[in-house]
Amino acid sequence: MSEENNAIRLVNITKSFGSVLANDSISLDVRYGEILALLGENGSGKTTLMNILSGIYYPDSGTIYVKGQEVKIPSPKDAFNLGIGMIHQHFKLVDVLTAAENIILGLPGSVRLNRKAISAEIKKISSRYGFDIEPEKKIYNMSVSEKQTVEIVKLLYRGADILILDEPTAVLTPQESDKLFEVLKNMKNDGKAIVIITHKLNEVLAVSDRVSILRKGCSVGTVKTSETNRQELTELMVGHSVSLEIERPEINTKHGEYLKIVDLTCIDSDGHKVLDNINFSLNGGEILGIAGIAGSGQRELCEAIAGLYPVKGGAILCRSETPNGPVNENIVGKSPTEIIKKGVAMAFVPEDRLGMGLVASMDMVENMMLKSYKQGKGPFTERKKPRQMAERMIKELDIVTPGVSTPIRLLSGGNVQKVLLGREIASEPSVLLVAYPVRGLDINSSYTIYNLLNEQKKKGVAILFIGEDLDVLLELCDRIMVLCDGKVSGIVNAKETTKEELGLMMVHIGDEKGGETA
Amino acid sequence: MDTVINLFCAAVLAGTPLLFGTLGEILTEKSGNLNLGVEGMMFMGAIAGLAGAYFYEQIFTVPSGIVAAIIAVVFSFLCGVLGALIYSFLTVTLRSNQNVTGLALTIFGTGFGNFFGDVLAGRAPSGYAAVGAEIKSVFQGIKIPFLSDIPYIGKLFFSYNFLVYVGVIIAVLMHFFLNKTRAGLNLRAVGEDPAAADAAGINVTKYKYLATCIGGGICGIGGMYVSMVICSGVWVFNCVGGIGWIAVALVIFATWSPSRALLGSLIFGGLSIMRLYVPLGIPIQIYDIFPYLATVIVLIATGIRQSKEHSIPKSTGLNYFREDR
Amino acid sequence: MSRLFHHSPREGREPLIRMVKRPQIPWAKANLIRAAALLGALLAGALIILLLGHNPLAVYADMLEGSFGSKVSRTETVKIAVPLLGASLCVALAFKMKFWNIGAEGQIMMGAIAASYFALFHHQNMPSWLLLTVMCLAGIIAGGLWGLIPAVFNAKWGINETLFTLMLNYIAIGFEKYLQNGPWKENPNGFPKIAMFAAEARLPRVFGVHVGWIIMLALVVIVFIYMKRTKQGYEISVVGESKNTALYAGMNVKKIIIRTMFISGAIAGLVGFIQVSGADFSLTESTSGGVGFTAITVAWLSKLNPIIMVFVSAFLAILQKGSNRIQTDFKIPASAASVLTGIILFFMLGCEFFINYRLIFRGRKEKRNGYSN
Amino acid sequence: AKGGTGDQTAAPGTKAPGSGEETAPPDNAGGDITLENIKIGFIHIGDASDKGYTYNHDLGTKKMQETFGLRDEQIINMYNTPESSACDTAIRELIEKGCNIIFATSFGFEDYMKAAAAEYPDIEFCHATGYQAQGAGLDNFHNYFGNIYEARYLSGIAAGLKTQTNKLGYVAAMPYAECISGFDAFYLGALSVNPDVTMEVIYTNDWNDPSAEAQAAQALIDSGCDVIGQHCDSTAPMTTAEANGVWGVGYNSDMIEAAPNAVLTSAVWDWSRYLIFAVQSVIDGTPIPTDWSGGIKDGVCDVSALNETTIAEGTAEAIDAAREKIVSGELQIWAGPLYDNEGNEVVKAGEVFVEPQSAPSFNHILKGITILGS
Ligand SMILES: Nc1ncnc2c1ncn2[C@@H]1O[C@H](COP(=O)(O)OP(=O)(O)OP(=O)(O)O)[C@@H](O)[C@H]1O
Ligand SMILES: Nc1ncnc2c1ncn2[C@@H]1O[C@H](COP(=O)(O)OP(=O)(O)OP(=O)(O)O)[C@@H](O)[C@H]1O
Ligand SMILES: [Mg+2]
Ligand SMILES: [Mg+2]
Repeated sequence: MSEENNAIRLVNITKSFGSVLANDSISLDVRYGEILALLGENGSGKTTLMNILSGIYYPDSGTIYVKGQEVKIPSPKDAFNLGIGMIHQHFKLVDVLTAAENIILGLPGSVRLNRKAISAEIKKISSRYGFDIEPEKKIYNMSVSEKQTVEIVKLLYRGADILILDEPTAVLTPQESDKLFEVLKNMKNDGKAIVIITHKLNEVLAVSDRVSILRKGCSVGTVKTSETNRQELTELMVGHSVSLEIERPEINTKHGEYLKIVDLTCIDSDGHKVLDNINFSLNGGEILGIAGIAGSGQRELCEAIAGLYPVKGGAILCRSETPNGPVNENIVGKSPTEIIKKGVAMAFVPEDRLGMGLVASMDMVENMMLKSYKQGKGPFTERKKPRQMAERMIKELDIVTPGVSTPIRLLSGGNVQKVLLGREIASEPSVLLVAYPVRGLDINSSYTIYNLLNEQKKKGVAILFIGEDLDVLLELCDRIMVLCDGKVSGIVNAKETTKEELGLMMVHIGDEKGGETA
Repeated sequence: MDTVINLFCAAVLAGTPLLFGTLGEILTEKSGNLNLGVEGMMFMGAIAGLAGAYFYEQIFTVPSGIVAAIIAVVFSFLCGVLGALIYSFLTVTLRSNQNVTGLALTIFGTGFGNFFGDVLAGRAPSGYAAVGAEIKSVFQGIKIPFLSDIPYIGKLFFSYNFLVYVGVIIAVLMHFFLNKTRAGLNLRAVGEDPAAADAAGINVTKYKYLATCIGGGICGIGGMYVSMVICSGVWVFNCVGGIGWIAVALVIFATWSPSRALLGSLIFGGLSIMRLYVPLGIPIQIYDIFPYLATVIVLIATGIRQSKEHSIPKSTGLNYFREDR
Repeated sequence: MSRLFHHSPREGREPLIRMVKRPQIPWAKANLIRAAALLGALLAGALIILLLGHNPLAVYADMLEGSFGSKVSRTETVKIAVPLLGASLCVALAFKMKFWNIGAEGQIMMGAIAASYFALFHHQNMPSWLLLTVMCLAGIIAGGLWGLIPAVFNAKWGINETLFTLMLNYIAIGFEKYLQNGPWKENPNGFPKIAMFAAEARLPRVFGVHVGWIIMLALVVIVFIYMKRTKQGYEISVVGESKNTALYAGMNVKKIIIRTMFISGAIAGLVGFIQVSGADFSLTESTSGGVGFTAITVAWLSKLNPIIMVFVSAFLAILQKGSNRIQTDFKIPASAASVLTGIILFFMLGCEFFINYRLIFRGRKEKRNGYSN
Repeated sequence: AKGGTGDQTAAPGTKAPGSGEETAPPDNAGGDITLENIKIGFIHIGDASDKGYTYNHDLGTKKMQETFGLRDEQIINMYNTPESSACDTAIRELIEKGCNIIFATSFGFEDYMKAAAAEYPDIEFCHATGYQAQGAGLDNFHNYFGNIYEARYLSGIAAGLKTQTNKLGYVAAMPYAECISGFDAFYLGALSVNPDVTMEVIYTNDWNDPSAEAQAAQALIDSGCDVIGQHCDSTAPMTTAEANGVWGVGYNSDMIEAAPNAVLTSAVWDWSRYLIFAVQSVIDGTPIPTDWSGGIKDGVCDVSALNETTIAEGTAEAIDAAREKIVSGELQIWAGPLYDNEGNEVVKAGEVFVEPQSAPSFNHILKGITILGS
């Protein structure tokens, strides 16, 4: 392709944050009419590089050419003026405003807002690319995929012809991702230049034309998608060869039933049934996967079991150890502390790591204490054990951090996830609930997490795994339960089912495979 | 009937300085800046407005009331802006803690007002820095031929000093600005989520500066109301005396809405002067607690139903730095 | 980077000045910057003093002399710092939990009222040590309860605590005025004033200052340990950071909010007791005298660290005492002194920027890994 | 809270000192204090910025300084001293600086002054508005105040002659004897020239709260009052009267400049009279009376120059006549019969209530006066 076709050319871009060198002399180009995938481990500098393009960060050195012209991009506005638009990993939308308001935010135009005309225009643009959007809907009432649609329309409305998407599929269901890729292809055919960051190699292979790979802040090369494969990409990314098999240890049946859910029903604050008559059981030494499109009740199910969500009806029977041997105890209505006191060893890894599972501004030691700080007599907290635990965890789980007293806010997503999972596992639970544990993690970190889970499984822990990647669910889990709109649409054996079947069950309440299967 | 009308008029007059302070602070907080220096900026406006009119009168032997009024408004506005500018520079550019900066501004502004008031009064032979009758009269109730003479209606709506109407107009304009214009939308976005606003291409710094400074200017006019209307153009030591703090409280009471600020300041103004018009036969010190007690009760009664949109702009109190995370 | 310094939005140009976060800078260097800011503040203040027609050096020297120069002035400086320190501890506990308690003023007042009740009406019935103990407990409980009210409403129904606590200040002071003018008036026909306390109801002195200063220093240590080392202190930090996380960890968030605000209010109540029994020997409407607000400044400037609060409240006390002295010696009005105070605070606030950020000017290429600034 | 300027109180005393007993027993405290080396300390609750109580005291100080030709460093003012233990500190600092006589001007300072007087017998302590000196048994602790009600009586005459609605209004700071005796006298003055007059009073509960004072004045005007008297610091009652086209009588200092179209006259203080007397006593080595009070006769208080453009005809003559009678003792303000507003006879016909000490204690609200606002 010719030089003229270059939408963006980056030459020797360098950016450091304090002592962290995030981008080290990176060069890269993006062309019109193509989708470029940007690949790299967590913390390799992808987001930083793209933030430089979109005017959020200013590089320490290096040159940026847009359409062949050397430019400076000191602010997002300048990026817009150059036709560059970015969809950030964490959406940059104002919650209390409507979709339409978010879309026209910051744009010039008549002093007075003509909401009707704007809505009409938005409808026009979205229908052109096949989006479904309600301009007058408030962002806080939207699902993630709706929010993402708003973000995309926002860029299109601004006439961006260079689009950057930072991990757009991390929070989408497979169906939603497919829809997004359709849109991206449409836009590519429209002649737009598109950069997509993702950790999911199958997506990279499916959608991109070329792949650029970053490793530890440096660019290690660009390859044509058609000429590469998963294995090669992973090796480029990580720097050495890795196995891409997820092992699935055999189920050990001697442990028996650890958790039994009977007719569980929950109602949210609007009176909507978020969980409707759920029934299933979970055995020690197995991984039960939960599939479903986002918002089908996965979060509520976990939180209800963990004692964090009010239960309207039904029972959660949990095996607890008593002096007279194990008994099944209904834990509905008990607080998390009471549940722990009952001898129910349960660990919960919530999907919102920094909003729920961890305290962002605290260091590792203090985060280790979160679940255990009440142990021990007297009013004082014990810090020696958590410190040892943190130090051990850094070693065992390869957590990248300056030290145990660094606030975990400064850790990368993968490392944060390891801290959380490590802490929960350290409590030696008999039941482990994990929700989206690899969301946003690079391949390497994801495999570390799968291995950790499998190790627990081998120890006889009963694991409830909520995931979004059906391939992973199929490979990792023993059984898969599919939720659809708060109801169980089926429980299937992972070895005997297919992606297609699961996909169907996610949108239909299946009648062929309802109820409990062993 | 007369008592009711008098009560209403007195409530309007008592509520107006609160209204200015509340409106100024609403605009400020809409940009995500929590400026606790309202009291200070009001003091600054109080002395600047008075001094402006006073010196104008000294320089021009035949002063025009209208010109003096304009000078007072402009000077008090600018001086309020000055206070807010200090605040903005510290919090927006230098990212200092908003709470403390506001409190420091209160200390500074209160000193500023009283100091220059003292200097001004020291120049006058009698010890009172006072403007003349011509200027005083423009800050007194208006008389619109015909309208002001309608029984009841005339007194209820057409008898106030011009600043009352200015306050109402500012409230209406601000309501329109925030809800119906692009710039208003941008401002709200800045206050809610500066990172999102920034990513949308809004100049966050500019909006924060402008909203905070104009808000400060409006507070300044509120201060001028105290010196020119309540004290009739005579400098009185410590004249603002706590009004700024009530205004900060009323912002919450008004749930960040200019139109409810109108209602809030009227109610609070009314409660604070009710003792003078409606005897209840209770100790006066207890009666004086009423406005505060009522605020708490209303807060409890309505707070339970507070919605997402009627609450504080989310980034209020936090400084924004683009490269932060 | 600051958009303030940025030009020409059309053609993106490198901003004239932009700022980047610094890596942690050494403690000594940070304090050097703070010292420079203080110097800057003093220079700006010198300008004002010159305008007032005085010699800045003489005025500053007099400020120091006024706050340190003699035993009497040292004593008074300590007496100003004690309630300020106490109130700062009170608000810091709440602020740590992100509960915006600006009601220390009222909590101090309620504590003072409760303590005064025993001092005024039960001093004949008890030996001094018992009376003081009862007063102290009464102050603590009353202050705590006054802090509890907004906490309960906030925890149960999410009522805005900022406005609530502010209003409770006015209500507490109004209540004091009522007592002073009505039931507690010393002389039914005389000036509305509450009687001076009997000797038994007065705190003893140590080194010329009432023992309140020892109580406060002890409290600093206690609060420091409480916040950093106890389970409850840990809970406060977690609730402050994220209520969801606290729930996840099995904490009873409502209980923690209520309990912490009781403690916060109780500290204020203790301050109220110390003020009436140690400093003023009586109850007046100015017993809390604005320290509840100044304490917010102290707490933030100290980054909620109780140990640092000792120094910051001492600093503000020196400033206040010193500015009082120059009013006497140079006839500089109190208002000019508060302008000076304001300016000093502005400089101290602004300087934190240079501790956390670094400026890069256009065209100056940066050193890689710019550690060695 | 804004400290009051703290003019204050009374407790029923026993003796009746009347105004200054100026007999001079031989001095006993060595005559080494001279005009050259005397140092004078003042403790004020505010500073001159208040343009009210402290400001006026300061004017008196200046006059005293001029009279004696003292150097600036001989006079030390401790401004903005709270009525708390800070007062004790201020006293000690003044003593450190070598003051021979200390004046404290606010009510709340009294206990600290008394304690210090016991501790430092060689230093004179003079406290305005207090009442404890008589029972203290200390030679060096003194109270002083003035019969401001005499001046208010005269100003009431101006109001009584001016009113057209026959309804006076009065903005008072606090409900206690000093304020009450003040508005009683004001009313009696008005009544003496206008038998139909009635009066309404509103308390603001603060010494200086211009907003509340303006609102109180407005409420009084709304209820039909057309002359507004005041006992509070700011000019707001006067300017509010002016804005409403009615009249007023000021307090503390001449308020004509603040509201030239409304103010008839003002009841004013001249503190220099006592200050000069007390300082002279120290230099002469003569004792200062335990409780000193001066009235119109002594020039401690009076009405300020009448505002010729606003006063009613005959005001000057009526006031002059009354002043003459007060000075001669022919007119006693608290001469019976006086009835309170519940109909009780509080001073019997033919009797005269004599203030037992310098601080006023007459606190009956007289017939014809209504208190609003509770
Ligand atoms: N503000 C910061 N200051 C210094 N170091 C930081 C900061 N933020 C992150 N780091 C460092 O960056 C490394 C990688 O973090 P990174 O920002 O890439 O996370 P991330 O993967 O983008 O997170 P997520 O996936 O949740 O978005 C970590 O080792 C961490 O120490
Ligand atoms: N705002 C910031 N402040 C400080 N350090 C930062 C900041 N943003 C990024 N970094 C650092 O830059 C490095 C690269 O981060 P970046 O977010 O670009 O990684 P990434 O490749 O996007 O990772 P991920 O795949 O996890 O999203 C990290 O080490 C991180 O610590
Ligand atoms: Mg990233
Ligand atoms: Mg990431």
